[in-house]
Amino acid sequence: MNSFISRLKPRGREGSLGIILLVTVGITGLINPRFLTGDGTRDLFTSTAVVALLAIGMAPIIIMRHIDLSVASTVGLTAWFIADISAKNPDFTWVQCFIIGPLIGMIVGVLNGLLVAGLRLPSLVVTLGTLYIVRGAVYVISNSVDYNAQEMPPSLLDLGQKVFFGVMPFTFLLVIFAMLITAWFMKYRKAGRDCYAIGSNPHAADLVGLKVFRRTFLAFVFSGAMAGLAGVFYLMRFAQVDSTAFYGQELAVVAAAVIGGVTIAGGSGTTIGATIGALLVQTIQGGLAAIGVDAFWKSAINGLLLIVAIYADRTLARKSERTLLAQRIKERA
Amino acid sequence: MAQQGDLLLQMKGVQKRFGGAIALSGTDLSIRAGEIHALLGENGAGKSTMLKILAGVHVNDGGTISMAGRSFQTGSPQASIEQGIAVIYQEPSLFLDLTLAENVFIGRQPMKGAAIDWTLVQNEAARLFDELGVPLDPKRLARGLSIADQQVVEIAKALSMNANIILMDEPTAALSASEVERLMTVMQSLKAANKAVIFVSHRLDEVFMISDFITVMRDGATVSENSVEQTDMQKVIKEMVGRELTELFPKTEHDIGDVVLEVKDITNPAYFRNISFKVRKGEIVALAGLVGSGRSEVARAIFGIDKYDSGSVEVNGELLQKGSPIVSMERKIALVPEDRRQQGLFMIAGVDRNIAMESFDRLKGKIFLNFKKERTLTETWRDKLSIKFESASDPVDSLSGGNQQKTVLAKWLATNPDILIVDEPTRGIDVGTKAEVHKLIDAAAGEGKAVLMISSELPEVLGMADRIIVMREGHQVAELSRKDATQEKVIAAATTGSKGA
Amino acid sequence: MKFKLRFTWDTSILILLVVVWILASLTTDNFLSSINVSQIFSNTSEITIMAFGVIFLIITGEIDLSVASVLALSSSMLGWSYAHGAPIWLAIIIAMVVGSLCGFINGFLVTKVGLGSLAVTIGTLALYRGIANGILGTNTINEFPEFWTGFGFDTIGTSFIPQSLPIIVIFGIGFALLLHNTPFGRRTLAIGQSPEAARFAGINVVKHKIIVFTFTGFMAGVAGVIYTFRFSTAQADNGVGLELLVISACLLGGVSIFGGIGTMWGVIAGVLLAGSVESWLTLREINAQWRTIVTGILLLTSVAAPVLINKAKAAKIRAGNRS
Amino acid sequence: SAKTKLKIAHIPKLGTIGYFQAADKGVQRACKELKATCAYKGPTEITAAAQVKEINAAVQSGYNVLIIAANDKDALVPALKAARKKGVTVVTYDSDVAKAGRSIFVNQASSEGIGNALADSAADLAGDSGEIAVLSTTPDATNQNVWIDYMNKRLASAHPNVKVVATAYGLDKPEESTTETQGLIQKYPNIKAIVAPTSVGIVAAAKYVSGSSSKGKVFVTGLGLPNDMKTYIKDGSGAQASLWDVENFGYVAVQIANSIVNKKQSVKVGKKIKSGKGDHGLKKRVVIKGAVGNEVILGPATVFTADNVDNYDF
Ligand SMILES: Nc1ncnc2c1ncn2[C@@H]1O[C@H](COP(=O)(O)OP(=O)(O)OP(=O)(O)O)[C@@H](O)[C@H]1O
Ligand SMILES: Nc1ncnc2c1ncn2[C@@H]1O[C@H](COP(=O)(O)OP(=O)(O)OP(=O)(O)O)[C@@H](O)[C@H]1O
Ligand SMILES: [Mg+2]
Ligand SMILES: [Mg+2]
Repeated sequence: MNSFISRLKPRGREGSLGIILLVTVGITGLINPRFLTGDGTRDLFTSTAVVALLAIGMAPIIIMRHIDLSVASTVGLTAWFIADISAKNPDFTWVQCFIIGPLIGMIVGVLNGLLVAGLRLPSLVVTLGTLYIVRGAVYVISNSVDYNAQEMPPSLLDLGQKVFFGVMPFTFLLVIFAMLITAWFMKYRKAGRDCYAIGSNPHAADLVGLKVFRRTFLAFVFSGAMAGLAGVFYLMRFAQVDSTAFYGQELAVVAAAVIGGVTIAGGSGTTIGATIGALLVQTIQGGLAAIGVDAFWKSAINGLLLIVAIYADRTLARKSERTLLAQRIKERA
Repeated sequence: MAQQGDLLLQMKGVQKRFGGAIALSGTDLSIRAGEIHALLGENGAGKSTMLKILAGVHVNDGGTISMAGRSFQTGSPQASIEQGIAVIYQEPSLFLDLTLAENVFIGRQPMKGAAIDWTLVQNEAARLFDELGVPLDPKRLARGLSIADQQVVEIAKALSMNANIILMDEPTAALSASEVERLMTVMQSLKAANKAVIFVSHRLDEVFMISDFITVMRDGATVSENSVEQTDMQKVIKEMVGRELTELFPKTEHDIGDVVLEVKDITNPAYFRNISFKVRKGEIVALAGLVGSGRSEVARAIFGIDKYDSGSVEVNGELLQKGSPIVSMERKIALVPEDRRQQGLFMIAGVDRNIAMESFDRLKGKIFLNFKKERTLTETWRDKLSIKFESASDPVDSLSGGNQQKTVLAKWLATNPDILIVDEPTRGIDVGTKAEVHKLIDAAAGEGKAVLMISSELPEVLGMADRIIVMREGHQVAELSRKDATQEKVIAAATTGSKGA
Repeated sequence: MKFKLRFTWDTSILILLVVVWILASLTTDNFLSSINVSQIFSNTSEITIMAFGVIFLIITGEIDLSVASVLALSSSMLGWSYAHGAPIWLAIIIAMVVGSLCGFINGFLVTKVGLGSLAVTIGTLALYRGIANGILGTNTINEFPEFWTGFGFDTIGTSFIPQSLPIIVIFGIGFALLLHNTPFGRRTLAIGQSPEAARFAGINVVKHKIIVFTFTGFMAGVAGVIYTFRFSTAQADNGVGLELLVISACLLGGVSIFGGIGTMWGVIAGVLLAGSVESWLTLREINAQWRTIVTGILLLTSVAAPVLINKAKAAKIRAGNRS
Repeated sequence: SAKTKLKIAHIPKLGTIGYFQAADKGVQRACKELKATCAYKGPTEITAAAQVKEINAAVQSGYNVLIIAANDKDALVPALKAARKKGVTVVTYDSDVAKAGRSIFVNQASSEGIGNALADSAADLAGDSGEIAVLSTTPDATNQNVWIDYMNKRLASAHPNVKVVATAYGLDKPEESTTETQGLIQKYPNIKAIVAPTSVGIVAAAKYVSGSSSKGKVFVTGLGLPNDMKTYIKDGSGAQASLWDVENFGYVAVQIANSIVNKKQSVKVGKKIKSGKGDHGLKKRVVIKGAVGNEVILGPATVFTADNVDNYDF
C-alpha cells in the first residue's frame, strides 16, 4: 500500500496539475463555449508553443538550482537573425530555419554555460548580464530593421499554419515531442538523473563524482538551443519581427515552469509539469480575454496565480514534513 | 582478483596543508587485501583528511600514493571511484529529493538498452538494505530520513560500488548497537571477499573487536602501525594522546552554590521526553550519551532555538520564556553550539565582528557602534584566551579550528553569562588547545557560572564534570556523581539504558 | 610575514568610477559640466533610492524583483488620491504607506509563509503593477503642484545640484550609517552570512527580514514619488523594467548575490558608474542600443572579476608554496 | 543675419520599429537638402524616461532642433521647457506634448479625419451593418483614444447599423495583440471587422485572422505600414490598412523647424509656413488651432489595397 502510494507520488504532481488545467479550461468553456471549439483549442496550443518550449528548456536548469534569464533575449536574437538570413536568401526553406535557429541559441547557451559551470558564477547574475548583452546585440546588429511576412520563407509560414486533426498545430506537436523526449531523458538517462542530484545537493554531487561541469554546461546549451527553436516558432506564429521581439518575457517562462511544479530550490519537477504550467498560464490568459475581463486586471491575476501556485507547492511540502515528524514522534515514543 | 594479504594501497609521507594549517605532515599507511584497518587518532589528527585524499576530494601536497603497485591518481572523486575506492563520509551527503534506491546508485545506474533499469535499481537497493538488515523502503525519498538511516544508505551505496577498498569515516557514530552489529557482519563479509576496509572510529572497543590492523595518527603524522594482537587499548590511547591524560583535564574544585538553572520535565516528543535537572553556581554538569541521543536538542530548547511542548525552565527560580534566544540572553544564558562553522560563527566575517556580535549593548552609544570599544573588546579577549590571528578583521574562516572554537567561546564569555551551555566544546580541535578550552570552562565555573557541558568524548565528560546526566534515545537514563562515574557505567547507561529509564 | 591584500570589488569599482570620469571628461566637452553632473544624479535618482533598500535585502540573502512595480503602484496611488481631492502631502504619505505595505506583503510571504523570495517577487511584480493598472486604468494624472514637479526636476538655485539630490544624500548617509555603524546593520550582514548562526546569535531572523522587506517597499514608494514628480506623470507603467537595473547596480557595487557582503558606498559607486557610463556614451552619441550591451558587460565583470582575480591569486600562492 | 546651422536630433517613441525608421528616412532627406547635421536617437524602450535622457543629452551636445514623437504628453514637458530656454527649437510630430513644451505640432491628419477614415473602412468591410470590435494599443495612448472617439461619432452618424461591441488592448506587443484578437473573436462570434488603429496590432490581428477559420468572415482594418500589411492585403483575407505618408512626415517636420529657425516664420494660427520643396504635394502648410496648441496637418491617409500596396515601400 505504502509503496503503491509512493509510486504514484512523482506522477501525482503532474496529475493534479493536469486536473487543475482541465477544470480551468472547463470553467472558461462554460462561460464562453467558443473557447472549447476547434479554433479555441488550436489557439490555446498555438499561443502556448513558444513559452512551453522555453519552459521545457529551462526546466533542467531550474532543477539544477540555476536559472536562465537570457532566454527571451535569445528568442529575439534568433527570430531576427533567421528573418534577416531568409530575407537575404529567398530560396531558404523551413529546413534551414530549423537548423540555424537552435545553432544561434546554442551560442548564447555556451556563453552562459562557460560562465556558470566553468567559473561557478551565480547563474542569476550571469544570465541577467547575457540578457542585456544579447538584447543589445540584437539592437545593434538589426540597426532597427524589421521584417514582415513577405520576407520570410513561405514554407516556414505555411508550416506555422499547419494544423493536425483540426486542433493540433504543428508547433505544439513539436512541443509535445520535445516534452516527451526530455521527460524520458530526465527520467531514464544518467545525465538526466544527475541534474536532479546536482540541484538537490550540489556539494554531495561533487563528492560522489558526478560530472557537474559537463551537466550544467550542457543544460545551458540545451536551454539556448530550445530558445533558438522558440525563436523560429516566434516567426511561424507572428510572421513579423523587430529587435524588441519577445522583450521582457523571461519571467513569464520562469513563472510557467514554477507553476508547473519545477521548484526554484532545485531537485524536483519535470518537463511535463513545465508544459502543463505553460498551458495553464495561457489558458488563464486566453480565458480572461475570452471572458472579456478588463485588460487592466490581467497582470494582477497572473501574479496572484503564481503566488497561489508556489503556496500550494509549499503546503504540499509542509504536509509531507509533518507526516515525517509524526512518524518520528511515534518511533521515539 | 587480489589475494588475501596482497598489498593493495600504500601511502608514504603524505602531506596536506590548508592555508597555514598543516593537516598531514608525512603520514604513512599500508593496506592489504582482506583486512580491516582501523585509523585512530584524536580529533583533528588528520584521519578524515587522509580518507578525503583517497576519495579524491583533496589533493595531497606531497608524498606518494600507490595502488596495487601503480601510482594512484588523486584529485577527482570520479577517478577514485574508478580506481576501486568507495567512501562513507563522516557527514552523510545524500540527495534529499531522490529516492533511497537512486541515492545508492546515483551516477552508476544499471542500464537496460538506452534506459535506466529502474526495476533493477530498486531490487538491488532492496537487496542491499536486506543485507544490512534495515527495513528501508527503497522507493521513499531521502528527505526526512534520520541521521542513522542516512548513514545506512551511505553504507549501502559504498557496498554497491563493489570497490576494492572501502573507506568508512566514523560510520558507527550515529548507529544503534544492533545496527553496529550488522555493519560488523557486513564488514566481515567484505573481508572474506578479499576487500579492504579502512575504518575510522572513536569507539575503541569496536575497533579492537573487528580490526586486524591499527594505525594511530597524531598531529598529522603516523605514530604506529600494529596488528591488533601486537597492541592493546592502553597503548593505543597513549599513542593517540601523546602525553598523560590527566593534563588534559585541569579540573579544580570550586564552591558549588545555589541552583541557577532548573529544567523541569521538558518534552519535545520528536527529540526528548521528560528531561529534568538542576545546575548550580560553580558546577559543571555534563550531558552524556551517544550521538543522536537528543542532547543538543535539549540545549537548543533551553536556549530557545527550538520550542518544547511541555515542562518548564527556570533561571534563578523564575520561569524562562520558551522559544526566544533574545530573552534567554537577557536572562544571562549563553549557548556555544556544537557546529561552530554553521551555528557558532559567521565564517566570512572578521574575528572582531564575531566577538562583538553578542555585545552590541555595551558597544554602542545612543545609536551607533563605537568602533574603539569594539577593538578593545577584541583585544581583551584575544589576550584572555590567547586567540591567534594576524589581524582582527581577518575572516574567522582563515583561523585554525582551535582558534575558531576559542572565538566562539570568547563571544559568549564576553556577554558575561550566569549560565554557560557548551555543546561539544572541543570537537575537532587539537590536543593542546583542548586542554586550554578545558581550562577556560573550568575557569568559568570558578567565576561562579553554572556550566552545562555536552560532550561525546567520555574522558572529557569524566574529567571535567561534577555531575553526569546520561541520555539515551531522548530519555534521561542515569545521573552519576563525579566520584561514582566510570567509563563503564556511562557507556552502559548510554547504550542499554540500564539504571533508570 | 603574510602580505595581506584582500581584493574587494567595491574598492575597485570606486577606482573604475574615477577612471571613467577622467576618460569621459577627456573625450567629451561637457561631461563634468554642472548640468551633466546634475543630470547623472537626477537620471539615477530612483534607481539609487530603490537600491538603498534592495542592498539590505540582497545582503540578507533575499531578493526583490517587485520594486519597480511597487514604484508604479505608489506612483499611481499618489496620482489617484491627489486626483480624488487629497492634499498633496497626504497623497505623498499614502504613496509611501502603499510602498511599505507592498514590501511588508513580500516579507510576510517570504518569511512567515515560507516561500522563496525570487518566485514570490516575480509574482508580486505582476500583481502590484496589475493593481496599478486596475486602479488607474486609462488615466494618466499629470496635474501636480508646480512646487513639487519642479522639485523633481529643477536644480537648487543656479547650482548644479538637483533638488532631489539632498534627499538622496540624506538617505544615503542614513542608510550607510545604518548598515555599517549600527547593530541593525551588523545583524543584516550576519543574517546573510549565515542565517543559522544568526539564529544562534539571538537574532530574530523572521522579524528582521520583514523589516528589511518593508523598508525596501518604503524606498520603492519614495522612488515612486520622485519618479512621479520628475516626470509629472502618475501612470501604471511608470518605471517598467527598473527592477533589473536596481539589482544590477547593487551587484555592480560589490553586493554578493549570496548575501552577507556589501557596502553602501560600493552600491552608490555602482549606481554612479552605470549612470556615468550611460551619460558618457550618450554624450559620445553612441546609440542607446550599445548601452544595453555595456550594462550587461559591467554586470558580468562585477561577478567574474573577483572570482578570476582570486583564482589567479590562489594559483600564485600555490606556486609560492611549492618553491 | 547668417543662417543658423541646424543640428537636428530626431527622437522617436521607439527607435526599433519600422514606422519611425520610415519617418527617419524623411528626416534624412530634409537634412540633406538643408545641409544640416542630424542624428537618430531612438530609445530602446517606449517610455518617457528614456526620451528625457535623450533630450537632455542632445541639448548638452549642442543640438539646436529636436524632432520628437512623444511617449507622454506631460512627462517630457519639463525637459523640453528647459531645452527651449536654452534656445532649442522643438517640433513634435506623430504624438504631441503640452503646449509649453514645443513650438508646433505636425499632426499626421486631423484626428477627425483619421476617425472618419477608420469608421468608413470598417463599415465598408462589414457591409454597413453588424458588429465590429476595436483592437488598440495601450489603454492610455492619447492618439488612439481620440481617434476611436471620432470613429464612434462617425459610425453613429453615418453608419448607424454598425455597432462597436468591444475595445481590447494589445499593448503594441504581438503576443498580447494576438491573444486579444483571439479573445474578441471567441467572445463575439458575430463580429465582421476588427479595427486596429496601431501598426503593431493590425499586423497581429491580420496574421491571426488569415490563419484561422475566421478568414473571409472577419476583416481587419486600421492603421498599418504597407510593407507590414502587404501579405494580408493580398492573401485573400481582405484586410485593409491606411496610413499617412510616414516618410514625408519626417521631412515636413524638419522643414518646418528650419522655417522657424532660419526664416523666422511665425507659427500663429492662419499663417502659412514653408514645408520644403520636397514636401509631397504641397510646399506650404497652414497653421491651425489643434486640440492642444497650434499645429499643421500632414495630409490625408492613403488607403492601401491589393491594387496599390505594391507602390509603397515603407
Ligand atoms: N577544508 C579544510 N580547511 C582548513 N582546514 C581543514 C580542512 N579540513 C580539515 N582541516 C584541518 O585539518 C586538520 C585535520 O582534520 P581532519 O578532519 O582530518 O581530522 P580528523 O582526524 O578526521 O578529526 P575528527 O576525529 O574530529 O573527525 C584539522 O586541524 C582541521 O581543522
Ligand atoms: N537533519 C536531520 N534529519 C533527521 N533527523 C535528524 C537530523 N539531525 C538530527 N536528527 C536526529 O535528531 C536526534 C537528535 O540529534 P542530536 O544531534 O541533537 O543528538 P546529540 O545527542 O546532540 O548528538 P551529537 O553528539 O551528534 O550532537 C537524533 O536522533 C538525530 O538522528
Ligand atoms: Mg574526521
Ligand atoms: Mg549534539
